[in-house]
Amino acid sequence: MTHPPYTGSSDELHRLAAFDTHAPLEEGTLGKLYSYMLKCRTVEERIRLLYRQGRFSGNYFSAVGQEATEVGATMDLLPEDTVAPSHRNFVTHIMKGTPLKLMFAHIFLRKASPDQGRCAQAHCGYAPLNIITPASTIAAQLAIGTGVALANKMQKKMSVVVALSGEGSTSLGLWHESLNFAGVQQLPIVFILENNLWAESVPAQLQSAVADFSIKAQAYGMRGITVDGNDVVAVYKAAQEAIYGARQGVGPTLIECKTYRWYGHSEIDPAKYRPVGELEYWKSRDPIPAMERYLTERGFWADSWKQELLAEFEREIDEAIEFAEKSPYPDPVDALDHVFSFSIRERELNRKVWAPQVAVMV
Amino acid sequence: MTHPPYTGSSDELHRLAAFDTHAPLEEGTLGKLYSYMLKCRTVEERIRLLYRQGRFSGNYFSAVGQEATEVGATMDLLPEDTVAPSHRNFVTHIMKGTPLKLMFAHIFLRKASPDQGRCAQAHCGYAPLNIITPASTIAAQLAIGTGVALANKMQKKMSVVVALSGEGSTSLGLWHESLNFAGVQQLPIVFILENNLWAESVPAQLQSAVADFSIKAQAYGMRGITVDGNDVVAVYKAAQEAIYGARQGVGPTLIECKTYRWYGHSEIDPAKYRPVGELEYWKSRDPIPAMERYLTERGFWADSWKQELLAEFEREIDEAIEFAEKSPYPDPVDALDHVFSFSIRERELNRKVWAPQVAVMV
Amino acid sequence: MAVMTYIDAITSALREEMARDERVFMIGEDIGAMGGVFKATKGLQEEFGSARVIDSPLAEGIIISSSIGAAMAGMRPVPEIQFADFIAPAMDSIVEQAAKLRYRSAGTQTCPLTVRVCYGGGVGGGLYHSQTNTSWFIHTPGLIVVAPSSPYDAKGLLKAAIRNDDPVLFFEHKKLYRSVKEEVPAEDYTIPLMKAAVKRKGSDVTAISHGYMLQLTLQAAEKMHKEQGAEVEVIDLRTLAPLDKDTFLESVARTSRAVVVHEANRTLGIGAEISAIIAEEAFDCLDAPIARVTGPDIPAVPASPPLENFYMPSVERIVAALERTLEY
Amino acid sequence: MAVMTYIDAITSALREEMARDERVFMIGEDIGAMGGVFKATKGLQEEFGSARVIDSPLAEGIIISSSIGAAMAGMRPVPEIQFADFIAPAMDSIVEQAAKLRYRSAGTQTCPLTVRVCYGGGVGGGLYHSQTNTSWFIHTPGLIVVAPSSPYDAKGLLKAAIRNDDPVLFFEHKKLYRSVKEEVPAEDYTIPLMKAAVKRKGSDVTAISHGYMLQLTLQAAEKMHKEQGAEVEVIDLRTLAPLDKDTFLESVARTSRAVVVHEANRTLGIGAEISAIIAEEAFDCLDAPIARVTGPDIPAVPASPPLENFYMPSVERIVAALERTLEY
Ligand SMILES: Cc1ncc(C[n+]2csc(CCOP(=O)(O)OP(=O)(O)O)c2C)c(N)n1
Ligand SMILES: Cc1ncc(C[n+]2csc(CCOP(=O)(O)OP(=O)(O)O)c2C)c(N)n1
Ligand SMILES: [Mg+2]
Ligand SMILES: [Mg+2]
Repeated sequence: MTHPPYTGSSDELHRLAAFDTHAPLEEGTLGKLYSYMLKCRTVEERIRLLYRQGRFSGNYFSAVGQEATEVGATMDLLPEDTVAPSHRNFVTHIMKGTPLKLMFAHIFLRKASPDQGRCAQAHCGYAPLNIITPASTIAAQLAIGTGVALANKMQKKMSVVVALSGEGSTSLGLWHESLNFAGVQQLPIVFILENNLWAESVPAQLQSAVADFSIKAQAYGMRGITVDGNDVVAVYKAAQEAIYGARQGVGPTLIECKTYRWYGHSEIDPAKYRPVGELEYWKSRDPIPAMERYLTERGFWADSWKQELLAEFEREIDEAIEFAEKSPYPDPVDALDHVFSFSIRERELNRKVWAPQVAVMV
Repeated sequence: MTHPPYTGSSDELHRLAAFDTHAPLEEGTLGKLYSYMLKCRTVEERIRLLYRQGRFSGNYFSAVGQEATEVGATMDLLPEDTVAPSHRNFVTHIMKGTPLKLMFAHIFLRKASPDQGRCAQAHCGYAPLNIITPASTIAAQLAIGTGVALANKMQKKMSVVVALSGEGSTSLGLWHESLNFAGVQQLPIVFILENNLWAESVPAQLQSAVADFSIKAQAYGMRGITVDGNDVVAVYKAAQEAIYGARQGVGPTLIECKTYRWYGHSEIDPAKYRPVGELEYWKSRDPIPAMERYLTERGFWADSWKQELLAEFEREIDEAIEFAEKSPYPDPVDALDHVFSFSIRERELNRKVWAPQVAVMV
Repeated sequence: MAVMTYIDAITSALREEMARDERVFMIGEDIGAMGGVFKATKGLQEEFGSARVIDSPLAEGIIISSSIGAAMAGMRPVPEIQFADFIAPAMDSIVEQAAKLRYRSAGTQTCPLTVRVCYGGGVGGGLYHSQTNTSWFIHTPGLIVVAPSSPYDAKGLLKAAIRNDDPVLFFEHKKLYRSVKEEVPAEDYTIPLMKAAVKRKGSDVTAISHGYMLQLTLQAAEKMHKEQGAEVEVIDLRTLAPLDKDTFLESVARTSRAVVVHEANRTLGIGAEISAIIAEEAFDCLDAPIARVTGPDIPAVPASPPLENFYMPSVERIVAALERTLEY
Repeated sequence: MAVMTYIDAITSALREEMARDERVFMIGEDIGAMGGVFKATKGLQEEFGSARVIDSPLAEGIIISSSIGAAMAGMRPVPEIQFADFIAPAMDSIVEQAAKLRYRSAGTQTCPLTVRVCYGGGVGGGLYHSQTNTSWFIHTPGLIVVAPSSPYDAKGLLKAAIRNDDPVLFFEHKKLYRSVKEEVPAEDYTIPLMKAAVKRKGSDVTAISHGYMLQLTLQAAEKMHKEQGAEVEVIDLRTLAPLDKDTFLESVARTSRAVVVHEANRTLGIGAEISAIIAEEAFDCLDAPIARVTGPDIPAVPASPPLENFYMPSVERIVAALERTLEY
């Protein structure tokens, strides 16, 4: 099945010129890829510090080490495009443009957070920029994202969905149902599979008897490729090509990005299950210095620029943290809101008691 | 991951010589394949007739047209081997050796049926011969069969599991979880995928954007092949090779058998959704006359033999029907049995009422 | 006005809502070319095209989850689950996603969808074509659970469900599809969700039910009237969650006696909640124990006729419970 | 005798059962090398090998279904569901398969398995690491549902569950794992399933609870005793299905008053069934409405501390309900 290309509004269209994967990227794009990686790293390291300082209760799932994938896969999305994040994609908000203040309000579980303090730190959506509020249930956001793509197709929009999941997530039934349905319906969705070798403590080879997870695309009649998930340029190019294709109606793509998470599954996991030397190997493949070398070769990088960027990020983060820590917690009784489109406060808070009445005679 | 071959009892072992797919089948085997197909067809056509005569209440899901797959995939299993049937594999009982009387007692929902009248006609197990009593829920029996294979492996038995499902079933999450797990654990199980082009009214191309469903094996690091499901010799050879391999510990196989169901999804489905000519085409590929021609070419077939077989089958069926129709229904209150390992009759049938007592002083 | 079966009422509600609002679409197994296993969607794919009446893969999880996503993106999906017995593969999608999306996004992301589910026994369907598993969803805040007992209600409630902004589970009893007929207006109408209906006035005892059992309860009430002159007030819950408790509490406050009738198995069937509410909020009104007439606590409805009959609550059993309660 | 935490009691029960019976094996996410997210299976893979302590793929459906098949083939699986919040993907496997296999095969195929599930709030886990969804399974005949409140019970009940021939869902409250310590015998012992325990004697009012809430209920009872001289009888259900109703009915027949405390949301929480049983089977014994102290009817426990506190029933709320019931 193929579909006619989607027709979007004209101000969308001019941004959607065909992406040429062979052409070199422009300086601006390269710089953006780099600075976003740096920002993601800076934000997440700060969150981790806050956690160790005991400044918020809860937990955090960082993608430190995976920035090339996080950034390359989601940069240059339009506001209308949807992102379906998993627990490890908090930095998606940076890519999409959610204000840092709101992100930190979420970390601190304040009323000002996009979900008013409901979800744990790992899970955060933002409706104005079409970031799906994920459940914790693995693959759930991917399935919902598939539905958004279905709507985009029905509404003949050019918007796409980028849905992220880990290699562990591929084992779950709903992951399969999502990709299979996207394949049948040729939906405008790009599945980013972050293969970071581990699902909590479980190694990839106990998830599936395949080496490259992108082969799974074949089961769905879908294009599938594996890229070096620590090479931000490679990820960006692969993602852009898939996104462009999806906008044109050629259907979904599965992109496996091979990468690595530096820290434990979450902040409470010392990650003792990893073989000796593995972390060191991957640290030597840190995507940020790699990109610095790449840019330096092309004369686009200077340490002074990096320091400027860092200073700016730190300032922005400080402000956001100050805002968040000063901002109030929700009221306890707010827990009763947003269950339905109507309020249940009255029903839950006031229970009337019935007294006997004289029966009416018939 | 590979495992050492399983070690079974010695009386099992002599029956497990390596299967040579290139060697021609012996006359006895060919004759058995043919006569089993004929028996399956005869039994199912009789059940369909009984249904139209209103002799039993319920429904039936026949595999008429698919006999080459049903027979080829499950012939020559050992009693210790497990079959995980779906709703369309009632004839599995013939292959495994369940007495016809019990099969018809099941059709007539009598107490004498293996499940004492609990399951609808489509679903029937038989514990003494290791046929899993299937739920109706698609893929459920496949997942349970995967667990049996896990136990076989743990117990170092040479027994295998043959799990059957339709092409529609491949869309379900649990189908995926089963094959994926079998791949990771290299379980002794053979997945027979009966691609009969339709899942009720839904054509295969709306199930999955693939042409050959066996390609899905690649997603699980598992061998996958597609065979002509109307060629009983081809199916038998493919199944035997996979079964032999599974016994030796080389892991699971997915075998797609392309075939066709002649009638509706069930007896109440007129199957109007099918394109004109499709049924006629597939009837021209009826596996039974095809096998007759194949045997005739080799001098192994005569119409008189067929008539003898048919007469024998009809006699056996008549007896079984007589037994079943004469045999009693369960008692209504039997509905309370087999909920737990202990009885709930007392609890459900006698509810005591409590009267107030004078409070004991402390 | 036309006399309609329950299933025709559903089909016409679907057709009218699809025509009224182009955001409404349907997805499910066999709902397209075949028009559904019970023909509830007959003719709709021809009329509205295969993009709006989607024959899905055999995968309940994605039927529901894709509906959630589509709803979030502005559509009004009406997915179908062919049999309640096959809803479990969609459990996560319904209970963890649909029910919680509004809550977890503090009202900024919502999923107005109406899941049609065919349920119930009494037609010889056996263990996996007869189940009543409404309780899982009644217990799940964030879901509206509707279970109409008649054609008029079915049409009005289905339209209300589709127009409502919350996820609704709409349970259609297969035994009612062709067994009950009723006058149904030609004009567009809706019936408010979360409102029970007094289907028969009475002053002696309150019988609370819904779905197919409501019809049996009405028959039992008629029998009590004819044979014993007892006046049974019959309340049709119509919506099972959130419960309209005022309607039955007001009734029990008048009659002082209550009998609950439902098809789901006894333990934590809806009857448990109704009893508990009455025992807590109208305790002083009660002159007799609250009786429950329910399916037995066995895993499902067995296929063989004597076993199925044992499972299904009957007019006789309802009458017996009403008598016991009245005589107390 | 040794003083043990709840989680140590569980680990030692698992270790002893694995050593006692080589058919016992475990399967679940992160239970092997990591020893489980809460360390309940710590050291067991080292001791018994990776073939008997299996780190499964991330797929709850096959964790349970492969256990069912293995059980059918003679093993005694003890699968783990990491968080109750993630049990829904295994709903079909648990409710349609495990619960119904014995029934649908008329007792010829069975699946003795013990599903360990970590559940409950009060630890800041938020919407998807705090849920209590026991009701789905309590409502499902064919399943035994156990939810211990203390280390001694946890060990004895877990052993009994593993040795039992029915599918058992064993709910472990994460808040109890390290917060409660108790003497636990060194010798092998089991505690019978389906038997409630009177955890505190009293004559004025019966409080019925289980799990973490049982501990709060005991505190509330102690407070009532110290501050008001009221004697609360505290019943720990221990097994939630099938319910041991005789123990609480006998108590209510003495005290004439009942309060039920549970963490699940109110509608169709276990409290509904208990109220309904009392209102039907011990109606004449009652001198006051049956009070329920429960989680509110909201989708799950929110993360932010004030919201979580709003959700969780507290000693104060239990005391208030006991007072109200006593004063009635
Ligand atoms: C259905 C479900 N089961 C279990 C979990 C617990 N859990 C959270 S993250 C995780 C591992 C995920 O691994 P992967 O998909 O590789 O993502 P990564 O954490 O490596 O980014 C697990 C088991 C869950 N959230 N949902
Ligand atoms: C989970 C689930 N959903 C829906 C059904 C209803 N149903 C029964 S058989 C069937 C089609 C099965 O198609 P396929 O797997 O191709 O097998 P076939 O009938 O062609 O042999 C459907 C939808 C079911 N039994 N289980
Ligand atoms: Mg991973
Ligand atoms: Mg098929």
